Amino acid sequence: MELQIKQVISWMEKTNEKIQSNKEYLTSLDQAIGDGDHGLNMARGFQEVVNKLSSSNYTYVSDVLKDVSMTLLSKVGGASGPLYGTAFLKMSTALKGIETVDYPQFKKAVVEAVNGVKERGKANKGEKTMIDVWEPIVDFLQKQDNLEAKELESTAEKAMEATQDLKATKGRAAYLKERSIGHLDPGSVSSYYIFAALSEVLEEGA
Amino acid sequence: MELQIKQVISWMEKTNEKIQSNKEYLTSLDQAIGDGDHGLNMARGFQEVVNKLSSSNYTYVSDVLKDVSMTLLSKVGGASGPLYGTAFLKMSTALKGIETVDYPQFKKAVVEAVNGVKERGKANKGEKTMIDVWEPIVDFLQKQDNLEAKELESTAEKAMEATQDLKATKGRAAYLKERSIGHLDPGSVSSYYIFAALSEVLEEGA
Amino acid sequence: MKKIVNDPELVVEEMLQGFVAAHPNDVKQLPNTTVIARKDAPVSNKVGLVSDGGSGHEPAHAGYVGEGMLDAAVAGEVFTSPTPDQVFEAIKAVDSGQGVFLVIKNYTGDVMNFEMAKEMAEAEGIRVQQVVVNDDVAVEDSSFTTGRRGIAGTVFVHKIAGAKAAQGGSLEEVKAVADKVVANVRSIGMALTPCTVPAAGKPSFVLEDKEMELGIGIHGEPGIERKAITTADQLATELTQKVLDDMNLSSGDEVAVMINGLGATPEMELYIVNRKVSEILSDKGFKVYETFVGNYMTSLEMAGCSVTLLKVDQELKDLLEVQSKALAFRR
Amino acid sequence: MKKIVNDPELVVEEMLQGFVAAHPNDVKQLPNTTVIARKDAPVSNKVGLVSDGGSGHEPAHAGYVGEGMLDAAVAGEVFTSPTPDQVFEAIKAVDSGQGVFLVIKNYTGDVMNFEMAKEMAEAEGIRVQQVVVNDDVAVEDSSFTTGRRGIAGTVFVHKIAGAKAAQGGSLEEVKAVADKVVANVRSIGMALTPCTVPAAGKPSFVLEDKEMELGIGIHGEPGIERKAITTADQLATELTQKVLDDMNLSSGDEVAVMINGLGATPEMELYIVNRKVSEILSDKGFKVYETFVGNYMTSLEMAGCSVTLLKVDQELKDLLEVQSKALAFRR
Ligand SMILES: Nc1ncnc2c1ncn2[C@@H]1O[C@H](COP(=O)(O)OP(=O)(O)O)[C@@H](O)[C@H]1O
Ligand SMILES: Nc1ncnc2c1ncn2[C@@H]1O[C@H](COP(=O)(O)OP(=O)(O)O)[C@@H](O)[C@H]1O
Ligand SMILES: [Mg+2]
Ligand SMILES: [Mg+2]
Ligand SMILES: [Mg+2]
Ligand SMILES: [Mg+2]
Repeated sequence: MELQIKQVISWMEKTNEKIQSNKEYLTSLDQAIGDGDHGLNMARGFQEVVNKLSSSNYTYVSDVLKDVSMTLLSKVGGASGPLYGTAFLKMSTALKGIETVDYPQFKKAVVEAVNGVKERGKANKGEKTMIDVWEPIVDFLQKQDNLEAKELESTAEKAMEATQDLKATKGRAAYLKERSIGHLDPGSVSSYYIFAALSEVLEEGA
Repeated sequence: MELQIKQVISWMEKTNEKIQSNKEYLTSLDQAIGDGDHGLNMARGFQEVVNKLSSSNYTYVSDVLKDVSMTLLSKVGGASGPLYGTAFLKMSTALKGIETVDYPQFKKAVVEAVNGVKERGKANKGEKTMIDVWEPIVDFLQKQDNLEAKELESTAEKAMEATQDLKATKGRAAYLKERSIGHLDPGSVSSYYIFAALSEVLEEGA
Repeated sequence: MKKIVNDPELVVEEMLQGFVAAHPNDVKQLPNTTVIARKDAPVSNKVGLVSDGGSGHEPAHAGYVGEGMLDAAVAGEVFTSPTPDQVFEAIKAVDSGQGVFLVIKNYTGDVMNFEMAKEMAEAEGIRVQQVVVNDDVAVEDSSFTTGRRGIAGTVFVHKIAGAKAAQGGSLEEVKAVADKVVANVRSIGMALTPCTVPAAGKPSFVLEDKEMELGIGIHGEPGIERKAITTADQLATELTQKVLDDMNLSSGDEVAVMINGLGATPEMELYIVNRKVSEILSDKGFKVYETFVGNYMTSLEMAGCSVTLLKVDQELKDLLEVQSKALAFRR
Repeated sequence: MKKIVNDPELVVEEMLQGFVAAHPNDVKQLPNTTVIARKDAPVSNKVGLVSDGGSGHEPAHAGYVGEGMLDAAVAGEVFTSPTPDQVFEAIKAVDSGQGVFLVIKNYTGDVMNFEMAKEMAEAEGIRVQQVVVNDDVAVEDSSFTTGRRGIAGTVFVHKIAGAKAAQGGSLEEVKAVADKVVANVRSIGMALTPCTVPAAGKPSFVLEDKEMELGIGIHGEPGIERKAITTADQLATELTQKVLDDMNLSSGDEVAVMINGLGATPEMELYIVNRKVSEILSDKGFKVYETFVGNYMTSLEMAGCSVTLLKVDQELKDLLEVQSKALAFRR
């Protein structure tokens, strides 16, 4: 795999499309076990991201990711804003100065991202948060020597679906305790869209 | 006809029964063109009236009517409280010192009552208020030399029904203007119960 | 009906008990009445101020009892004006010999019950004056009908007449300034949802999903016109225009504004309405002297709002500024 | 969804505009932010107080801006904590060199956004301290979970920390007293109806006709238990007991009480609840120092209430008494 500026922008555009068309779905997931704003938060944030990216010029992938991060940080709010903001910021830092990102570099960036999210959110795998998608992705990436786009998508999807059976111990759903079981974690679903979008970009690029 | 203390008390008891069993009906009439409390007001007031009468001893009919008046005045509130309070107070005054009320005396008392209501409410016939029952009753009484119980009831009923077609210009229903047409006036319906109860008492007494 | 109540027939009594339990240093309930009075009533050498009304309009009227506003508030049953004997008790409790001033909202029942109370008081030698508030422009003002209703504008009457009395104004002076407020205050309301009198158990009227009721009263009575819901800006424009049509304002005039919630309206929506109202007023060259936004005169859990404008001059502005320790109008 | 709004996506911005239009002498909106600050911020020689939160809790938080309480309130989208850059702007705007104190409610998002803002501020040399309010006993307090939520008790933190800062308390002193309030304040809420986030357009959950939700949060999130509606007295008893169970009160202890409406609850019902709450407290030998009844921390148009108890000592009582000119907490 190889990621260039054009592809990163396309990644964000595709993510935004998925989020816009699933805005109500995400919100309804958050209504069930949260406060019903996740779709609104993500839609507001990613719309601003594509607006920002389309009106700027970039030399490095890290600059694109930095803008993604800053835009999410300043437009999303809630729990997901700082978490996604942190994830993209960590990726940006990890990829600083690189023009074309290769697979090992990308892998490292995602690892940094997950660590950042875990640190910021003081959460771990199994607590029914977006980490339950990001961490399986890291495990998957660690096992591969080259990125299989299709498998990336299916790994994310399976991880997202697995959040249904978890009992939340972090985030707003934690207040529901047992009643959180049986519902998908909204942040895991939006994270799935992010990786599904990436998978599409990689497939196109391949 | 002849009215004695026993019969006046029975009159109030029968009125109360009718009002209690039509409490919701009266309230729904008042919801349509008023503020939805007429049934509650009347039920509260007449319940107190019968409580009061059953726990007191009387020498004169006028004393009974005075207690009715005072109880309604202090328990009903709204528009109907002072109006019914005034009506019974005027009857009481007109019948002062009389042990057995005969027809001419009764006639005079009702005339005084209507005048009192009209003065207190600054209203006249045709404005879609209880006066539209009381005034036809006066007209009917004036025409008779002895009181026909059945006819008293039917006169009151007809008068009550006729309020449906009137446009309110007094009381709360006046705010609705044309929209008040097509609805019965709640106060006229409760007034009808009062005369229907009287008619029953007179029939029993006959 | 979803309500936090015990016996629906006892809501007023229990509310009053809860009120006095909450504010025992500020108010007292006159024994065996539904009257809430200032703890220190009667205040010597001061005209006593009494207001009344059915319950269900909280914080009106007990919330306006306090130094600088009312001396007593008489609570009727829900949406039912209180009875003359109760009003009479209030009058007696606040009279310090300077006379008592009654603030009445223009409803047949309120006016009649108050008149009878006044007769009782005068029979005992207490001087009583009153003002009948009729700020609701939704209702035509004609000598052949009951006339306009009193709604949220009443709060300005409480505030300003209360301030005048607090400053030592005579009964006649208090009446004069109250009359002035009534002459200069206009309101109109609207509802998105009806409300339910606890003892009645069902809503007073029904509105469809996209309907609103314009010119609503404060007793769950239907309004003057039912129409499709519009945007906040269109609504604010229509309400403001209807109020202005009934006032005689010239460019440069100053107004006090009240955006009143009817009970279930989020404050957010009231401020969105105010955004447009204040814009309209300044576009027309009127100066907003002060704005009050919140639940001042409610209709139980009705969703909706009213807009009130009071034309102010220096006297009214000064009286608005006077300290008030009323629980629902502290300044 | 029946609401008085224009574009549901713009409710926060338009609300803030309406707020500033209503109170131009008291507050200002920092340009290009959702921050409402005291008109005279930064106040020299005073610790700056900042609170935040999603919108939809009005009068929280802008209503608590004013002398004696907050210096600034940061509004997020409806029920969404504001972003770090906005909080940072607020911090900068209120810092007079004495440092800035942040009042945060314990929600993952609020805590994270505030932490990032704090990092930004400290990078610019501004001293920042904070307190995380977690008064909601509906939620278990465990180090393995997010911990208890912050709800209406937060208002007491604003009041008391604000008073301390107004008296010239240092950043450390303000923090100390805020921590003391947090250690001594407990709340629990319940709802009869859900609420609707304007941009979402549909209610956050559904309750049947006879159902209530116990242990509700203030963001339309479901509570901890769904049960049949009871009487006001039973409800008050259950809520009070749950709060007391989590406090360590001895006979003779004094408490401040807050009966908070969630948005659509008639004040009548809140006072009926207070009637029982105050009875229970006095039966148990606790002394009610002061009671606050009204809409202090709402959830849009949710019907329901919360009960908050704050154990007070002389210091907290004195600070409660300090003058406040905040619009929604004047005293
Ligand atoms: N401590 C945490 N660590 C990681 N992810 C979290 C944490 N708390 C919440 N999340 C994620 O954030 C999502 C909720 O985001 P959102 O609804 O936008 O924020 P909020 O909960 O503040 O309303 C959850 O579904 C979960 O995936
Ligand atoms: N001015 C008036 N004169 C005579 N009757 C009146 C007048 N105003 C109202 N009423 C009567 O009172 C009835 C309403 O009584 P009620 O509902 O108890 O009082 P309120 O209107 O104060 O709620 C009306 O139906 C009407 O018959
Ligand atoms: Mg959420
Ligand atoms: Mg009525
Ligand atoms: Mg009535
Ligand atoms: Mg949120």
